[in-house]
Amino acid sequence: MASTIRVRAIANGDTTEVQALIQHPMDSGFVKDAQGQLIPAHFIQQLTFEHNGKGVFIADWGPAVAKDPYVKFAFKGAAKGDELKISWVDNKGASDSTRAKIQ
Amino acid sequence: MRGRFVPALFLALISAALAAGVIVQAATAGETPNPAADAKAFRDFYVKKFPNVKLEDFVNGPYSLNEDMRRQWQEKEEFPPYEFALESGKEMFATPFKNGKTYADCFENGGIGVRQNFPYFDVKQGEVVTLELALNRCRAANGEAPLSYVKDDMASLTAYMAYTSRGKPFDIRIPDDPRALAAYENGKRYFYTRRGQLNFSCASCHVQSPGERLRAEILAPALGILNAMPIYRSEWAGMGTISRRFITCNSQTRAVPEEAQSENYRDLEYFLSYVSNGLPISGPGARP
Amino acid sequence: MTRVLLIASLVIAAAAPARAASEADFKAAYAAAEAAEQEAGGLRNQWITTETTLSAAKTAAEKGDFDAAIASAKEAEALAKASIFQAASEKERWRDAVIH
Amino acid sequence: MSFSIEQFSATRRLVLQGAGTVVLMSLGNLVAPPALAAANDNYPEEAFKQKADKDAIQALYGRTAEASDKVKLDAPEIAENGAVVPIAVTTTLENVTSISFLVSGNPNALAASYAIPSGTLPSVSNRLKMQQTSNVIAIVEAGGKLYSATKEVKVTVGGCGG
Repeated sequence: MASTIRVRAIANGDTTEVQALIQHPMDSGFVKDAQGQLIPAHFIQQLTFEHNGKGVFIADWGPAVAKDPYVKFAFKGAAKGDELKISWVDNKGASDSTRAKIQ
Repeated sequence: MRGRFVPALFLALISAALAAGVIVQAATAGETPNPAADAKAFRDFYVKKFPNVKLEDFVNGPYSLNEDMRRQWQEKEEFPPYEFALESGKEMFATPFKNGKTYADCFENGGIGVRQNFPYFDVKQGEVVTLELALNRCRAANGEAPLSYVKDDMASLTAYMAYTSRGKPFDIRIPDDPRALAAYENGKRYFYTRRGQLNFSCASCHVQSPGERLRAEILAPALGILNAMPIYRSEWAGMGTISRRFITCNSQTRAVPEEAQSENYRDLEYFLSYVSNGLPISGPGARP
Repeated sequence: MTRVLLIASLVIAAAAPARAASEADFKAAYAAAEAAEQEAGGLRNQWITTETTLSAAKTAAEKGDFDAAIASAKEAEALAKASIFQAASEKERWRDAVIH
Repeated sequence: MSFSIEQFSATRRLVLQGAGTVVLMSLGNLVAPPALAAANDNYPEEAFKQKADKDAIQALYGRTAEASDKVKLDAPEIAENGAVVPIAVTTTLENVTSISFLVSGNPNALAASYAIPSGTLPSVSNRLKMQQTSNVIAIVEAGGKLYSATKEVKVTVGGCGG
């Protein structure tokens, strides 16, 4: 199935700006559904960005991160054409990952 | 002195006529409907009320009227939440029906860059046809079950079609057909009619108090209010079609909403789109 | 003496059917409210509050609390009538709000 | 900023067409490879369980933070919607190793915590959920010390409540 991770990585000079949007409900466990039942907590706990096998950005997330989460950061030491590996794992043990070429 | 009597007399006459059940509709309707004049007056009203908002910026609704909200919108637009709907819409649009045809076969120019012409008045059917109605009619014509007007699939399709029309100005036509004029007028009537226990009309919020706060939200101007449709609303944490928006707006005033794509809703969309002619399509949009 | 008997019988007459009559009263009040809401429906101008009040009346009646049920039914009828009045008055008044 | 259509749709095309721009090769649902499992071990479970922001900071970093104007916290005055509140932080402090965001008014204060390896710039943007009007706190760990910035964000529902 298509990846749940959308990434945009753009290099200008030595700095690469990375934006990611991930398709995930990020249920906090505090919200009730239409029938008044609590929707169980279901959220991404860890999101990792790796370049050449080295972690460049690791996010530890709680249930307060918005649905379809977005994050933006920048790092040095990569060049156009390099590859970024992005992966996440959630509190139910589900996971997904993808690779993106830096533009 | 004489002048004062005439209106009193006139009023007595009118109420008498009404009481006698004589339809005085035409007489009190005043001038015959003139959509072009309406559209001009509509646009001038907002340009005068918000002199420092550029005309095409009205399509950004609340974000054209409040700086704090605009910054939050610009941040969302960096990587907008409707991205997923847009992609699934593009995929759905290209996926052939069981009979091999696709949506492209139902629309001129393959459905690409045509959103700004909807809704249009279908002279054969004698009714306003909106993009959502056309999509479901296309499905029916190809033996497929219709999509819900308020659920994600329809919103994904209209999101993709809107995206292909981004920047194109609304181009809504009223053909020389009394039924088209009547549909336009009906939409206008609906827009200005108060309803619900809170006794609001669409105009109460979007004409009398755009830019005002409604708790967390800023009311959007009616000019260009449909240009960004369909919208991803943080409130719904999901996509919403024009049908879904009209239904929720009605329930906000505690009026029982009509069924999606009812005649009133389609005429309302016809009126709102016509008076926004010339403003660019900016859908799909992100809203609070 | 006869006057006393008369008053006594009146009181008994009034009290006895009170239990049964309120069910019938509820049905009548509810029917009136529903008719008014139907009429509002014909004008495509119903209110959500009317419908919630009508269902409150029904649930109260199901619980046997006919006093509350009748009160809600009457309120629902008033709401429905108000929405009918709103539709009638707005029939022409909407023109006053039009941007010229 | 005027609404410039060209620049606007250019960025969208960037994502959408993907031809020669961002090539997305999905590895699908990986069964948690070892690298992932390892990363999961140091997930600060305790810190995310804390109710109050002070306790969460203590659990996460083992010390308290001092306010510093070198930490620039960007958050809206009134959130357009508590479900999606754009919050960002940037700092001029040197050798930053970690950045965290806390929302005091949420059931659990700690919202997100980011490891900033050397070579990564000390600035993060993200979108958080806020239950009610509350202080948002950004924490920056730099050179072994903790610095913070705080801003109140008003949160309420929208609409006239049908």
